Amino acid sequence: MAKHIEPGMRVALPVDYAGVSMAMTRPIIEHGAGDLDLVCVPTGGLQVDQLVGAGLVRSVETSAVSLGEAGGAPRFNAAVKEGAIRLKDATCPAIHAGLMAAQKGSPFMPLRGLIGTDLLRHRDDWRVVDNPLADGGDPIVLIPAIKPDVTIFHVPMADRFGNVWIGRRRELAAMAYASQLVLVTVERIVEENLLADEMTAAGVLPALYVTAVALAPKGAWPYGLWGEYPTDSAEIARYAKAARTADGFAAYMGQAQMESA
Amino acid sequence: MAKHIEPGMRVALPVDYAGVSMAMTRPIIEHGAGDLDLVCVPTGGLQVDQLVGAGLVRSVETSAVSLGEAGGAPRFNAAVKEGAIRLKDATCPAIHAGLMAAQKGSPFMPLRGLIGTDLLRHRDDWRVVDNPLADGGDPIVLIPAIKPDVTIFHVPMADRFGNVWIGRRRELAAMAYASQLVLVTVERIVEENLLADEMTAAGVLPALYVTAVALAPKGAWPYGLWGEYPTDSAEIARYAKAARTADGFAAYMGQAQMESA
Amino acid sequence: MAEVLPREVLICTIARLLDGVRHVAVGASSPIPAAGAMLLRAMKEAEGAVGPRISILGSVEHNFFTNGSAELFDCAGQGRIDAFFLGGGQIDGFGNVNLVGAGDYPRSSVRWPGSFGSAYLYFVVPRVILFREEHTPRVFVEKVDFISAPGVSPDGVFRSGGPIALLTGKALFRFDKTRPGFELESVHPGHDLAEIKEATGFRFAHDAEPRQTALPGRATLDLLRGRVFDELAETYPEFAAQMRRELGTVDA
Amino acid sequence: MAEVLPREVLICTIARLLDGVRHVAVGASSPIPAAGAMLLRAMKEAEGAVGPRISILGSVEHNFFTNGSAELFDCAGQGRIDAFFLGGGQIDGFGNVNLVGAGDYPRSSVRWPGSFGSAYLYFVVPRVILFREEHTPRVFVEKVDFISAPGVSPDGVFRSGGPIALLTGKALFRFDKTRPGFELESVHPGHDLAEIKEATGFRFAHDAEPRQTALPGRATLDLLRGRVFDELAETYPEFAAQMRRELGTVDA
Repeated sequence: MAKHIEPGMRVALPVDYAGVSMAMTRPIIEHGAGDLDLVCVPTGGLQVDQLVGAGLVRSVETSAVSLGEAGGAPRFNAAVKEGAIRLKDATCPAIHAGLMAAQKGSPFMPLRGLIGTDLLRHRDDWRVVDNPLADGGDPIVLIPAIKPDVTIFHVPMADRFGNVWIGRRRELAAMAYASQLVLVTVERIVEENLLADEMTAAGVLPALYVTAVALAPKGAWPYGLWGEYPTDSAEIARYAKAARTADGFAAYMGQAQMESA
Repeated sequence: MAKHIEPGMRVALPVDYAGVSMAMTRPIIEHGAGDLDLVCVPTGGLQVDQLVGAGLVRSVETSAVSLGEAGGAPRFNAAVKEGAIRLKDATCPAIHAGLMAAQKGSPFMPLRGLIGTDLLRHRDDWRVVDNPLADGGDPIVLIPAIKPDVTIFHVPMADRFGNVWIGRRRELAAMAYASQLVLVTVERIVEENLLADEMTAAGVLPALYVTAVALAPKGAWPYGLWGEYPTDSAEIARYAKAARTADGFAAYMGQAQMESA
Repeated sequence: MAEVLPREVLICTIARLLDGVRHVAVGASSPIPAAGAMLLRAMKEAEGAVGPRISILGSVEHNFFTNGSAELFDCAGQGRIDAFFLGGGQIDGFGNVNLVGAGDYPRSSVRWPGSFGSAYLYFVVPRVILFREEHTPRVFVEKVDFISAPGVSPDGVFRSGGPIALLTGKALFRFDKTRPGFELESVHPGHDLAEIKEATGFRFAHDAEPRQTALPGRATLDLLRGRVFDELAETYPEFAAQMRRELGTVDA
Repeated sequence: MAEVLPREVLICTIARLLDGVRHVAVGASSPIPAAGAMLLRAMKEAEGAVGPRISILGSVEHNFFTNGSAELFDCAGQGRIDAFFLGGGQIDGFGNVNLVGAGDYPRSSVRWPGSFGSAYLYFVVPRVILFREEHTPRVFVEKVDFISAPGVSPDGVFRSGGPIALLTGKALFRFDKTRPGFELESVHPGHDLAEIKEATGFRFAHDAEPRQTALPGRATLDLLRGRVFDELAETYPEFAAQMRRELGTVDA
């Protein structure tokens, strides 16, 4: 599926616990399309760090990047220090607001908060206006629509018709609604139509929004997948240690590649 | 549960096929709190017509009111002709936008379309501004937040903990998020926690948003309930015919009251 | 040429107007537009091509949405809906649609249900087909009493959609947004220009001798009366049964 | 008086600061705030009152939300979250919080993860408790290098929330938004004013002889070491186990 990704694309990726398609990370790196603008929904971790480490990333819009209990994201932090990537520091609800604007076909969404922050000072795409519905004053920030070219995530299942079960991780639907392309890896593909039963339908992202689905058992590993398997904290810690240096990162990625071959 | 309803409250009611709590209609009428401002999400039918016919309604914000195949809503249409209720004619996505603004804690949401309509001309609460993110011009409508005092709907089930299963009728969640009070009738109450399993959890409105739940088997009748039972079109047609006159309406409601007694 | 029912002409005309769309939304109480969309899908698939996706609104059985009643409008705003149908208590020569009521608003002498999503969808769905079988001066007026949705918008107003055609029980009109106004494209069998002029309350452009609306060929009719009516029967059982009753008469 | 662990003092102080809230949200990696909230719930329920609702974020097992990661912020915007905790790489005397990095932005010499939801939640959650165990001049600075979220806002800026207190491993401060600034409320056992002044990079108001932070009574400690540590063990097993190991030492 990595062939859908072209240089310069804006790529939306989900938060650690929502269903990260780690299975797609290596194919994306091998495919090699660079100058990517990542949008973390609303924060990033291992996948972002590895794409940055592989040199494919031009900018990162995010509310945070870290490896959780394993500490800071080493290649991301190094790239920040070197000025190798452009940062668009945000706050979680601003990323959700930008996606919601795209979902609604609106040019922007208003968001409370933010005024007086250095986030706002460094974002020339955000705009402060006086609330037109107030009697005067009442400044409020407008967040422009975030329209990713492609969204990539991993979930437990899809059906043969391309319907994808996202359960209660509805940010995955929000990302898909806002995106041109939606690439999904899954633990399993089921025979029955997930929309045919109201119980399963409640957690479905309909095929209408899905570009491609691929089978990838344990596809979130070393992240966990809700309702399926826990996070492999030891492996993330092993990565965190290895990736402290560019050489260590290259060695880790090369080794993992050999293991997967 | 009707005791929660006080005179002058703003009451949000769902569209016919999403889960109308018809079981609550008569208790509300008997309770008698009037001067209600109804918000139909996004359109209204039998319940709206009966509340209007009972004289409890001060205004109706809606994208449409009708009895579907049974034709126009007789008491609503009569009240319009008499000028007995104030109309806030809207369009479906404007109602959704207003609720979304309340859900997000934002004062307004922008919405495309609407410019040049007589809907806009008659709505002094909607505001047209030039899109602040454009280079100039580009008028766009801002819809103020809709914050109902109370939302009332009917769904297949709730659990003992107050979690309510709304399936894919997510407008019910949107209404609840935006409301102070949320009154729900259900076909059945189950023992197990609906949030404990990812499959059921995907369709749950959490107890956090729910004020009260009451058991009301066939509680949407004569409307149908998705996944449960179909609409009783003959009964709706019977109402439509009876309610052509105020006397016929009173007779219908009185008869139904005796039947339920 | 096989004998063709008037509603079959409408269905086949709609299939033609929809040619090329990827996704069309139709109302739960709109069997003729739905049949047109289903016919197009059947024709495409018979050619080995991909047919349009069809979303039937308000149907529990054919509900392909999972985000409540807002999803249709979101989907349209995202540019994922290419075609939609709109009726109207009144439609005027500028493509303005009135779904609210006749007479002075708000105390309309005749109140219709309301504008539904028209005030948004008319702006953002590229191919809106105005469809109303009743072709009378009561419906097709010079100027609507209330604009639920305007046919055209001034320059500078965001608008990616709008009307492309008006289909009635008597004729097919094309909408020219530059004039703006309607142009008679063709007249259905059994009707003529004089009758249409009399039945239409607004002025419209037309040839001196307008064409007749194209009739479907044998292959199209077979698809329609076979596969399409079968599909239609799942969602619109009464309409499908009625069409088949009428065809029984025709065939006899 | 029973012997009390320093972290037990923190937990009991947090329970006191939360008194009266209906709904508190805590992070998945914040066992001490979670323990404080759970202790308050246990105390309320022991009195026969209704305890606060506790939402643990990012936890799969204790996820009471069903609308994705946006729901917490929506919920806060609706006024349904009364209390929240915020840490920070740097916190200054005006209540400004920096979660982004030290040095010149964007090429920070030390980069922290980022602002998360602070730039919104700090504005709309009525009772934000700043909590950072490490009490050093590196953390508590005169002026933060980057404002992720400001302690106060000018008149006319919509703000229904903000900091009410700062709790560290050494002391508890109250935040006075009118000055604005912090005021030393009490000093934890084993620490004193001189030490706290040295460890704090910003100026703060204080009594000449500040009080000691109140210690929990026997009943509270029993609740904490019983029911609360049991509940805590479900979500924060390592933390609960460590506390119990330390208590083993204390009890021995």
